[in-house]
Amino acid sequence: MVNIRKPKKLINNRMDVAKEQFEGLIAANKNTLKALPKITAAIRNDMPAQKVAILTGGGSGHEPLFAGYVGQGLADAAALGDIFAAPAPNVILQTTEAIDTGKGVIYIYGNYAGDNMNFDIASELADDDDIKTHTIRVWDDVASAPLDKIEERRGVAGDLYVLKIAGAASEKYDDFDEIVAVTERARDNTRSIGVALSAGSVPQTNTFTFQLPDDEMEIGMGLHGEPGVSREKMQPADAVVDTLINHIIEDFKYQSGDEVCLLINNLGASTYMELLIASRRAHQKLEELGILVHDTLVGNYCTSQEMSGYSITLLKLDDEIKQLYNQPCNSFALRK
Amino acid sequence: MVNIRKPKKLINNRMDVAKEQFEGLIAANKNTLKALPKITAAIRNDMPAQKVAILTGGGSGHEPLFAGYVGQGLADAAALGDIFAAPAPNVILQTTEAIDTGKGVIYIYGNYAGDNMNFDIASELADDDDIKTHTIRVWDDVASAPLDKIEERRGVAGDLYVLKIAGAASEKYDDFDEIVAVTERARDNTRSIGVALSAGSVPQTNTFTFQLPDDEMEIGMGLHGEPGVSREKMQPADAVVDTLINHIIEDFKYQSGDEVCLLINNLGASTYMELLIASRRAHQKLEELGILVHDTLVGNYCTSQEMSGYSITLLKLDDEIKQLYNQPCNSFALRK
Amino acid sequence: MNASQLKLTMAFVAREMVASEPLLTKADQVIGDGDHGIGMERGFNAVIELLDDNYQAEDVSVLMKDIGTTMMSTMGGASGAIFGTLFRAGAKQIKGAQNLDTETFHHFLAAGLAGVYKRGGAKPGDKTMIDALVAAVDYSKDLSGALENNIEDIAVIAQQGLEATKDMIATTGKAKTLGERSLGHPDPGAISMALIIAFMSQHINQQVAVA
Amino acid sequence: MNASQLKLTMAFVAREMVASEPLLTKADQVIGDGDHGIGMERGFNAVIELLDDNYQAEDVSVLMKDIGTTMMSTMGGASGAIFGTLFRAGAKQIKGAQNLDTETFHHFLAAGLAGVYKRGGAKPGDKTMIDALVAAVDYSKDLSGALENNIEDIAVIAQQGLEATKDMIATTGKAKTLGERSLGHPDPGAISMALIIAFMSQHINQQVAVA
Ligand SMILES: Nc1ncnc2c1ncn2[C@@H]1O[C@H](COP(=O)(O)OP(=O)(O)O)[C@@H](O)[C@H]1O
Ligand SMILES: Nc1ncnc2c1ncn2[C@@H]1O[C@H](COP(=O)(O)OP(=O)(O)O)[C@@H](O)[C@H]1O
Ligand SMILES: [Mg+2]
Ligand SMILES: [Mg+2]
Ligand SMILES: [Mg+2]
Ligand SMILES: [Mg+2]
Repeated sequence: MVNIRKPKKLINNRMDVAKEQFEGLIAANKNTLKALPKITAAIRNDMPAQKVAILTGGGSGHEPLFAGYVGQGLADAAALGDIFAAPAPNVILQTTEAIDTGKGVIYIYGNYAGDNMNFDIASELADDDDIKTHTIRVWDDVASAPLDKIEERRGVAGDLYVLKIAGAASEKYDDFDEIVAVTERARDNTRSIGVALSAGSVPQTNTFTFQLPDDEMEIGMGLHGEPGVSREKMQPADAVVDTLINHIIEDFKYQSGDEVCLLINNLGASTYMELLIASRRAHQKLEELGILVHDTLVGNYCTSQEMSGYSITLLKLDDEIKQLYNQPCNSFALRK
Repeated sequence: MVNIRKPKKLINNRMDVAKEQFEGLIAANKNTLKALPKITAAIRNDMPAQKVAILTGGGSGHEPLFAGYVGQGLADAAALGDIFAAPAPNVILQTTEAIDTGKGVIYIYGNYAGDNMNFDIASELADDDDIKTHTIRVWDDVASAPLDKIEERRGVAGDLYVLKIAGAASEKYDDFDEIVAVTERARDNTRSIGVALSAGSVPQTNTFTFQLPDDEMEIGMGLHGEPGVSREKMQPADAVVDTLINHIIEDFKYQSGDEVCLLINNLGASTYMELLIASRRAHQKLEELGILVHDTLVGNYCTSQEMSGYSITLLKLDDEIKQLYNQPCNSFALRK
Repeated sequence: MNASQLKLTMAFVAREMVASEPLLTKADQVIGDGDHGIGMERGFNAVIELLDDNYQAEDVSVLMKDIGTTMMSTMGGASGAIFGTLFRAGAKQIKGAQNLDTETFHHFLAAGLAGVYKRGGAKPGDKTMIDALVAAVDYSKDLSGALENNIEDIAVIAQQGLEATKDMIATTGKAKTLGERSLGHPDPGAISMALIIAFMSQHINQQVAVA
Repeated sequence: MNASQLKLTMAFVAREMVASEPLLTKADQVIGDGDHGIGMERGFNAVIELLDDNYQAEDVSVLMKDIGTTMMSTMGGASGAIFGTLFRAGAKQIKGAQNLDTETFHHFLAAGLAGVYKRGGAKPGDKTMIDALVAAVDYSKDLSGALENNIEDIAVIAQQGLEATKDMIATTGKAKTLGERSLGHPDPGAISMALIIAFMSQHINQQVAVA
């Protein structure tokens, strides 16, 4: 044991954290969000009468993901589970029923065994109800499996980009398959990798998900403390950013002149200072590579409790994706 | 010594952190912000040809404050110092000159000896240049001095609300004094208090600003580790939120039916989970008090490096302030 | 055993599983994300609520199905889907059964296993609850008679299936990227699977002793 | 001493102040926000750059003013404004002086003190650099002659002014809310003030010894 500290947090009953934080989110967004009765699922207040619906969700503990991205131009609803636990099928089903306008529902979520199974069961149940669904799993974490097994990769902060494109497409297009096609292309164009300096904790058990020596960091750490690709001595920020971007460009073939969106995402407890220093180097490095940055997000978008560290995500743009990215959106955690 | 851990951060040269993070901010916002030559000051790209200008600033280390609030409907520029150090007078002066359109510049910043002196010197220098300035110091931290010495209080997250109102007023009104009047009223209507669970650090010296035992928290802790009003054993989140709100309502006379904006601000390393659980209780408590919440912000708005804990801010609205609050704004850290 | 006897047994299992939370939590902390104990606690607490004094099932299949539905709708996570599927798919196979004898229990487990295969796509050897379950299914295939005569042996075999997961490298779920580092540690879901059968055995044997 | 001698002395002071960063940092960590050492390091590093081989000042007043302007424009924070004001306001008072003798130095310090009063509004006893400065001003009022004859004594007195801040309760700046808890600890800015005079004394005495 390197570190015997306990997590230090302001909570009430440790079994109620997911429910209480959900209530706090709804309270803070009562003009734009409402909760479905009895379950932890949030839907837009301004759901249009007719549209292909976008449903996201997953385990809690990654706030502001997922419910923070429910709103105009993003997801229409989010179904949430307990901390680090996928939502149950009935939660997903009830949410599906609440947002289906007869035009079908697209499920977008991170690629984890628990999420896959629970969403699949929900989709079968929805099918029984004659609601059309289609599933898009986000698998952007290049550290989690080789490229030829991309469908085994984990979904991390890239969820955000995929939801942004899906939300915009579902406003602009009427055709289910057209929305699916561009969203899947956005998913396929998204790559992420993170570095962790210290662990997040599971509030219910009041323990950290892993231990790291004070002078080490882990490249490729997952959002639930899943092991990464390498554990290394701490290095200057610029070297770490270069390592992360190198992992991404080895995985995805960018051409000089390609345009991307860049996300520097706080895994939880890193400072804005560190994120912005990473932003500086990422822009330098991408410029060296001839990759043009269309837009940059820096902040807490997809976290793992108080994990310290950050992830870098690139979404490669094409004309259609860029146009959709530029459309306005309005949610708790993302406004454009 | 309760805690002998060292801060663990991804930076490069520790003397360059303020400069490098500033460069990272500019890189991430090149469509909306530009840096002034050689100094750490950011100004809007889309500065109107004619308007009373709003200038904010202060020490670095509180990101996304201050430069994160430069943009349409907010500040027109931010002049930044090194970590926890007010900007030098020439930095402020150069920024003042860059944004003055002939209609004068309003300085808005947190009330600290260093900021007061440096901004005052700048304002005297601006006066030499025949640029009209007016200074509004934000002193929202109820924990830092008694009400009858309000002008000795520290400025904390309330800066954000004062900037929001000033920015909106400076777009809507042409008259310098009218803008000053409503902004000062917003300042006078703003109250904050925080709770810290662990310390932030000064990156250049690589040390924490204070020590707290693992089972204690400090109510009223300042943004640079200034002592608060009481050090207490850890308590359930709801009790802590009640304590914070009680401090505020003892200081400011709210009437049942009053409308407020509510800000739950992360001091740095707290999780969204904790912030949202605080949001839940704050809404409950304000409802019990008959205070109506017009809008809620929850997130990292004014931080103290990796300090863990949060602050609560209330801005009491009147018709004019509410209208101004509702105007759109667009900056790195706040969009409406 | 009939539905009302099975109700008592399953209520006992539920209480014991809730009490096993720390053990399961520890196991998932080592090779997973640390939430398996909390998930099982949540699911079996809901089962305890389900099986309250007013609850009466027509037959053992309805009882097992209700348990499965309860777990599936309250747990979430991989184990909510997996154990929910186990109980629901198993119950469907033994529809109408008034008595849970060894054959019926075997059919329940075998159909449950098939459901789990279909749901999650994992195979024996992948270091999941399947490894404890498949051992129980294979062993119980050739048994017959009253469950009280066999449940203890089935539990022992499931335990062996669980022990075997220590020598496996995880290829699914959150332990996957651990690779070889998952060696030496049992799979948390397999522990749950073995415990469920072990607690059934413990309760059934107590009942026999009392009778 | 003339401007070129004073340049050597102030360059020495600058180097020694940069080397004092850890001491000043520690002091500000105890009762402030921990950045005073870094601020002085930044300011005096800029002074070192200013006083490079090409630098030549017309007179001692211009030299002191340039130092003040450099500190004011590079340091930021309370101490940038305060020490910048000290040097600039002091220099203004001794405009045209070719020689820094004891009277001139006293006028420099006294005018600097007045500038600091005006800028920050603090008084003696408020636990700031003023407490070291005011001691030096009061003591040097009645002295005259070459600075090398008096600077050591002035430095000792400034040091006593600094020591006295240990018994004061902070009423300004970031130490204010510490209240009584600031007792027993010296004020970081007062340490800087005393050190600047002490390093001047050290260098001037060395020069005298060499000559
Ligand atoms: N595809 C699968 N088939 C069978 N069991 C599985 C599968 N995926 C995961 N499991 C079981 O689920 C257990 C983990 O459950 P839990 O911790 O609740 O889920 P999560 O991985 O979502 O945190 C694993 O130990 C394993 O036994
Ligand atoms: N009003 C004032 N008058 C004189 N000196 C002051 C005043 N305010 C602060 N100081 C001095 O500045 C020192 C702190 O400097 P520094 O740490 O750089 O500033 P900050 O408080 O902005 O972090 C204090 O120790 C004190 O000596
Ligand atoms: Mg989980
Ligand atoms: Mg400071
Ligand atoms: Mg788990
Ligand atoms: Mg200081």
